[in-house]
Amino acid sequence: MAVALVLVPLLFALAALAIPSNRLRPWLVPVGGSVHLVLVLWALTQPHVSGLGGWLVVDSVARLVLALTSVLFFLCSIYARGYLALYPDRSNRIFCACMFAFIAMLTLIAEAQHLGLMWVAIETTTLASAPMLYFQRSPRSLEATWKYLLIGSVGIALALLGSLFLAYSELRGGLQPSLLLGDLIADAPRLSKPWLRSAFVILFVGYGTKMGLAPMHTWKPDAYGEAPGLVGTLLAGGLTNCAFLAILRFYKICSASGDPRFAQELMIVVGLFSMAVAGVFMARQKDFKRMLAYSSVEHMGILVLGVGIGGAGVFGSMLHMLNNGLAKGVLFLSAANIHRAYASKTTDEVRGALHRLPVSAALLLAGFFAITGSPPFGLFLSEFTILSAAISGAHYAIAGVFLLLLVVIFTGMGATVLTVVQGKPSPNASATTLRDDFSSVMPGIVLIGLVLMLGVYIPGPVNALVRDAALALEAGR
Amino acid sequence: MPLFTIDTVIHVLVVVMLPPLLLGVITKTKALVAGRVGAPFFQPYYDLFKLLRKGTVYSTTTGWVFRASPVVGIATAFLASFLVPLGHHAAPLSFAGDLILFAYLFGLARFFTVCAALDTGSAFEGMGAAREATFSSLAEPALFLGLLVLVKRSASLSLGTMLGSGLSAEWLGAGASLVLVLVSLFIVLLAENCRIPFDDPNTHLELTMIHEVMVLDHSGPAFGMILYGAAMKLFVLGAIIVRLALPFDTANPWIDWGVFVGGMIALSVVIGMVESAMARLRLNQVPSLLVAACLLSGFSIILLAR
Amino acid sequence: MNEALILVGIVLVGTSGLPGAFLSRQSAVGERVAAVLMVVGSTCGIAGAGAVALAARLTDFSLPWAVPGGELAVRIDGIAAMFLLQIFLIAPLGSIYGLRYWKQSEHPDNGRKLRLFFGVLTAALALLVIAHNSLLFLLGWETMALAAFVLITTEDTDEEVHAAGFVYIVATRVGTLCLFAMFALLHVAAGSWTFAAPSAMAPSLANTIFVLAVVGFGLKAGMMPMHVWLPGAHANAPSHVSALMSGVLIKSGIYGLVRVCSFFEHPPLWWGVTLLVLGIVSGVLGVAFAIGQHDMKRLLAYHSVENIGIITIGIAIAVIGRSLEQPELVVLGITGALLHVWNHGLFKALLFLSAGAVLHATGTREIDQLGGLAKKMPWTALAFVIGAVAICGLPPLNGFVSELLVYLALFRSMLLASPGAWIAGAFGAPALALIGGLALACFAKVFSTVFLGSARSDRVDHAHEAGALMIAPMAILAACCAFIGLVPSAIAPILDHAARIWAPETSHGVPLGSLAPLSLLSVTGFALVTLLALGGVLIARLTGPSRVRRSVTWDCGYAAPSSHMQYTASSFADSLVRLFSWALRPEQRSPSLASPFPRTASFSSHVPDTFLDRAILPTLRGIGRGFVWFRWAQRGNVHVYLLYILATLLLTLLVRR
Amino acid sequence: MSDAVDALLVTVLLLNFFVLGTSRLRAVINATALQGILLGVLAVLAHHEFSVRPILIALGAASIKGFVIPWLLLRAMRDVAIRREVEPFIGYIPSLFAGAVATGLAIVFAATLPLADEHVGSLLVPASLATVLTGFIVLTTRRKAITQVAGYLILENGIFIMGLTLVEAIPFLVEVGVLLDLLVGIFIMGIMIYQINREFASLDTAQLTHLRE
Repeated sequence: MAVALVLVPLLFALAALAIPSNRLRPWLVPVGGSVHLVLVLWALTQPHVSGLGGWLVVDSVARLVLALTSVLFFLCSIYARGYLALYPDRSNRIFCACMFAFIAMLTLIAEAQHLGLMWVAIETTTLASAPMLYFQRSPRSLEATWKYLLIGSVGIALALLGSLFLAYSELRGGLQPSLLLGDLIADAPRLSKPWLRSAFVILFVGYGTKMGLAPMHTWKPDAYGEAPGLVGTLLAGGLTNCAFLAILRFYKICSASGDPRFAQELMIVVGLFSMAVAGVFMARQKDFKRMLAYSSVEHMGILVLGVGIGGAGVFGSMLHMLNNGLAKGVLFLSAANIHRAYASKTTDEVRGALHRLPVSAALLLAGFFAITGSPPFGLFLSEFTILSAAISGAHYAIAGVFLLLLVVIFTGMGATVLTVVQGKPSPNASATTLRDDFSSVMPGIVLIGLVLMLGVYIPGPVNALVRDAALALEAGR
Repeated sequence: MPLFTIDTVIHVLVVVMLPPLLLGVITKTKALVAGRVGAPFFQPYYDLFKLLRKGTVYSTTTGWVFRASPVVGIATAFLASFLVPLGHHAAPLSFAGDLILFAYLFGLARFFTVCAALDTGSAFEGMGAAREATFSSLAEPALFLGLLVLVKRSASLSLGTMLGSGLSAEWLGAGASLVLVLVSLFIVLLAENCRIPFDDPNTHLELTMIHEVMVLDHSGPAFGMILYGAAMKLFVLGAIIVRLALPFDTANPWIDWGVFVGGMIALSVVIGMVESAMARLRLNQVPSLLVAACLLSGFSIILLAR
Repeated sequence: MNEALILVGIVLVGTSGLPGAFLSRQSAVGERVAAVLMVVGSTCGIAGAGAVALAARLTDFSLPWAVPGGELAVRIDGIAAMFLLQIFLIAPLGSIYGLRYWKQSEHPDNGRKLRLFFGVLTAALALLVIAHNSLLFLLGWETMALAAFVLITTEDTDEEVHAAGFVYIVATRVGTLCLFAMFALLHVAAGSWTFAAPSAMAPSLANTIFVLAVVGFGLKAGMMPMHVWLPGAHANAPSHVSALMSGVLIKSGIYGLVRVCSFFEHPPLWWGVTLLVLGIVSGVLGVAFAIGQHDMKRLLAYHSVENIGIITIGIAIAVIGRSLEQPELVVLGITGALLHVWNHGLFKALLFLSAGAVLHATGTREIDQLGGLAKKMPWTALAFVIGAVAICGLPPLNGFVSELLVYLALFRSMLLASPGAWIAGAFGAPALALIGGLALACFAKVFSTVFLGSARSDRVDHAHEAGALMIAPMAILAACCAFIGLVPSAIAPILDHAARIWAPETSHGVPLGSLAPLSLLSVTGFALVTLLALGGVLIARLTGPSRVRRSVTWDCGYAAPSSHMQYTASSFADSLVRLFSWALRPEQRSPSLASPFPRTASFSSHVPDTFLDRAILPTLRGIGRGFVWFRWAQRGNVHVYLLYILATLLLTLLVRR
Repeated sequence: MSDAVDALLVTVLLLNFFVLGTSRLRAVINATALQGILLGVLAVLAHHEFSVRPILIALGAASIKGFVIPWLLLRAMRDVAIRREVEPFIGYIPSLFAGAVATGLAIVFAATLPLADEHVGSLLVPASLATVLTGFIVLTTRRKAITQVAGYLILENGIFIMGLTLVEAIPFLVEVGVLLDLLVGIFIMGIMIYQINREFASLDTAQLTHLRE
């Protein structure tokens, strides 16, 4: 079963390569997306899903990540159909195949219990997403792809080094080296501390690059700024979470070794720094897609901050991963619609979108409120949980800085978003004749509905997913 | 509630009959100081009767607010008089916080007077209205500070009690602070009633006046009501000061009434003397004097707290 | 039963705009459905809240709620009922008013959105008031804030509206985040997300909670200097929205402050003193800024700041009373504050609605463009003057009653031996008097300039009286103002109940009726009305038609006075503005006389918001510039980016121990 | 045996310096190719007992790192017709100096890490770290995209050396995956290099700064 979750999308990728018609191929994407969603939902109902002799296990953290990723991918696949139909004379063979390869690898990351296998999967996502980034074939997207590839590869390479350090800590601890998660956690107390700490640092920097934590985030604004909206969604809502998952795996080992303090402090510092960097660069940001990239940096910071704070913060962080992924989808997809309709993505040329694309602009606005943690949206609950975890843990300074940064970010982001959606439509509003249609706004509407639901009512199964994931991370401390 | 006693009847009679006399006394005093014979004491009464018999000219610009303002002026002053003890004799209406009603009743009158002035659309009256609004908003804190001293001193929240029989004893204990309050309230009285040094009720140089210029467009009976209302306001404010200055209580009610009426006339003489001795202040110095009144009362509070 | 009525009311009100949202842009059905739902829902709400308020019983229940820390805990007590009554009175009146003021056929673009969020805003307000759990409260709180944002930016194509909306949303976010921290601290102190008086806690913790509450709630309430969002937002929203916002929405800040303060039975004295200072500053400077305005709605907005100041003074005295254990002070202060909340809601809504009628008729908010409207819009003028008299706190209307209670509280605090208390009174009472005097000047100015005299521009020529749908809500509000002013004893039980909820220790012994002369106020009020009526009859007799002549205004002999010679609002206010120029910093542009034959010249004066335009916005711009300076760090050079990774790696490896 | 390993590692380090010091692209690529082949040999030597698996891995690594990738790079070089690195951000002498500092740092750092008994005295860890750092130096100081790819390759080589200490920990499947990823990665980078040259008429990645704040 666990293997099927990975293999099915790969088969779809092959099918995409095989289908000759450029017009029919995009229809394969929603089909594959729904098949994957069905498989994942089915897997979630099963108490135990594993494969490859225990190398693949859908454990509680994986369940959460998989559920989120699959829902996002499903909605993106619907969006992709409409999106690709807009470019009938551009070959989408590679794009479709890469989409499937990408989701297959995301699934693999979530399931992988062997850290080496996980590394391979993450590296492969980089490679699979590069052609998608370059879909527009413009010099700007070329530059973005190059930077993404180079920085991402270097980060990933470091992660490999870190994984090796981890294995060496076993060797030094007098154990048989193994990169199986279960072994590592079981043997954690006997791992060599200097190697373990070095390993965590290197891994954190490596996968942090992939996740987009400052100051390793520099590829993000370029890549998200130039990528098609749905690729941005998949990166910001899918890949970054998977990278976060990787960090969580290593954090779990650190905490199982009885020495989580160092990792926690590192996470808090980097988390706050990421938020600060995001806040600084969001101020007066004219390019609203770059702004979304910084927002992603911010929320990655919040995720690691929550884990770093610990206690209820871990629960908040898990919930936040879910919320952030969904809300990012709303933002990227609606921003992409506006970008396309105006043929521009700077606030100099894009104004009054509420009057030009009412639904997309309303979604962007709602997404903005959601992502900044306004009740009644779900991010409110998760950010509030993290905040109150910080306060009840007597981390008052951290809570204060956190709130201050939230204000800075809100102000910077608000200025840009409100300029885009409100006001008199700028001359660029008539650059194209694109309108909101079903496939371009439906995914956003569903996503914002989900974010809203998570803010006022967390269904039992979802709550169980999040709680179990948090418990799994906290257990053994 | 001593609402319908013989004292109340006398109270109403005094309030209705006496106010114009104060104006007459002031005018007479000023005339005597200036070495003239001056108009008779009862000249204001004659004026009022003359105005009541006259016809009225209404500007085409004006509306109901303009017509209502004289009524409001008289009604509020009359109602306010019920809250003030006249000399030894208690006020017909007395309750905790009546001093606030007292002050705000005049506020109501002022609101309509100012609006009526602006209703004419004349620049002159607008100017007067602006000055009135400015200066009285400064006089208000001074009045309240003064009243606060009385509140603090008498530990009571009603005018009737704070100006009641305990007052004479208090003079012995806290004389200094009461003197300060007296001076402060006197300044407020002059300001509220637009007397010199704040305003000159006798000139008709529109650019320098406050109250007179506001009522420039009123005529006939309406103007009569305004004059009468203004006199009544002078009377009720004066009554507080007189009681404060002459807190004597004799056993005989008629002597008490005499003391009060004598005090009122004396107050008018003092006002007349002040008006004779002083020149009108430049408009931009008026706020300073009002702030000085505030400070006097404030200082008096500090004395009390000592 | 009562809570069911209220919840049904909330649901009906909250969904009132929903049917219309799915109807066509042209259809008038949606707006009627919305108004009907609003009225029905509010009637339910008033019935429920009224029953709670009069029966002096509290009703509460709670359901599980599937969010972390959440519980659908609802409690409707005397305080909540008071706020609910206000919400459910003013919102439907605004909705009815909107039927004519913001017709769907005249605003096809935004009418549906406006009504949808008008309902959501009302429901959110009601929800936050009855919430008995921090998360539920925050949910209602921010939903309210966001709905209000949508409403403020109804006409978002206008640059000024856009700017006002931005300032509002940032301000409200700062406040909300303060509340996040405050509730998290309360959670630490009380150990639960349910509202409850925390048991013993460290003074520093309590003080932090208090400061955060003051900032968070003060921002919403618009206490000076946290009022910066308020003038722009109120001025630019549609008038019935302004009425709801000024009358009700900003009171949610007061509600929060009152609620949180009620948790602390022995607050330190400095809490009350801080509130008092804030109240005095808000009151005095609020009205001073109002005097400088020449935009009718901006002016009214500053008066909201002023009245919030008065309310805060009341709360301050109540808090001082609690720390000194003086139940009289507590009762007078809190009832004065709560009654003023009601009163301000009534008369400010009335004023905004009548200002809206003027705006609707003339198309301008500029006072100096108007004049003489009383003749064209007599009912609107009457409504406005009633509102003006009430807001100035003049007898015999409602504003006087609540100010009287606050005065009594201040005077009583004068009688105490504690220096803190009587200094509070010594500063508070004169300040309140000053506020009253200035408010009077300001409303004389705006009423006279807009409605009296003669027209200053041709905009007035086309003016028409507002329709019945707009007049009727104003009439109801005016009637309420008169009722509370004339029969204050009727609502004394409600106030007593609220006071007991706020400070249970006052529950025996000090009913409001024994502290304040409520029934005598009726006597004097009716006496005043009678005297005025008698005087009116008298003057009508004396100036019968046969004895009256009409003529032009006497202008000292000048034969051809024109409307341009009238005193303008700006010149009326000039001397007061100059008196407060240390805070107002007015901007004046006056012509310089360069030659013996002066050319056409113009003079203009403007009072910007000192805090916003001279402090906060420049600071923000400075911070923005500072942030831009950091852009060097990301100049697109991939080598530098890789260097960052290396540096991070080396640095973290260095400190890994 | 360990003498041989150390000797090879020293050669790897020397190659690092060679790369840092030379301006000719072909020489850089050849040096990395040689490094790749040496790594293959090392992979065989590092194993204590001979079996099929290490030999397969050694062959794979040597062929991919030593032949396929250099061939890809050389082809890309030919396609875009450049031979020399232009002046790097810091000159060649400073580059060498930085390399020396990095190697020193690597040795110092490695000394702080307690080694397993079988690696005590071995150069594996310091050489690995030094090579990684050298890769970083090339990545951050060289302007041409091809040189940067070579730098990435050196970085990977450094990690590979680290992997030699842990052959048992890394299953065959993963090893193959790593190598395949590297290959595909370089392949895509090659395509990008071609596109960059076509779009910008230059391979100077320092010119690629249109996306910026």
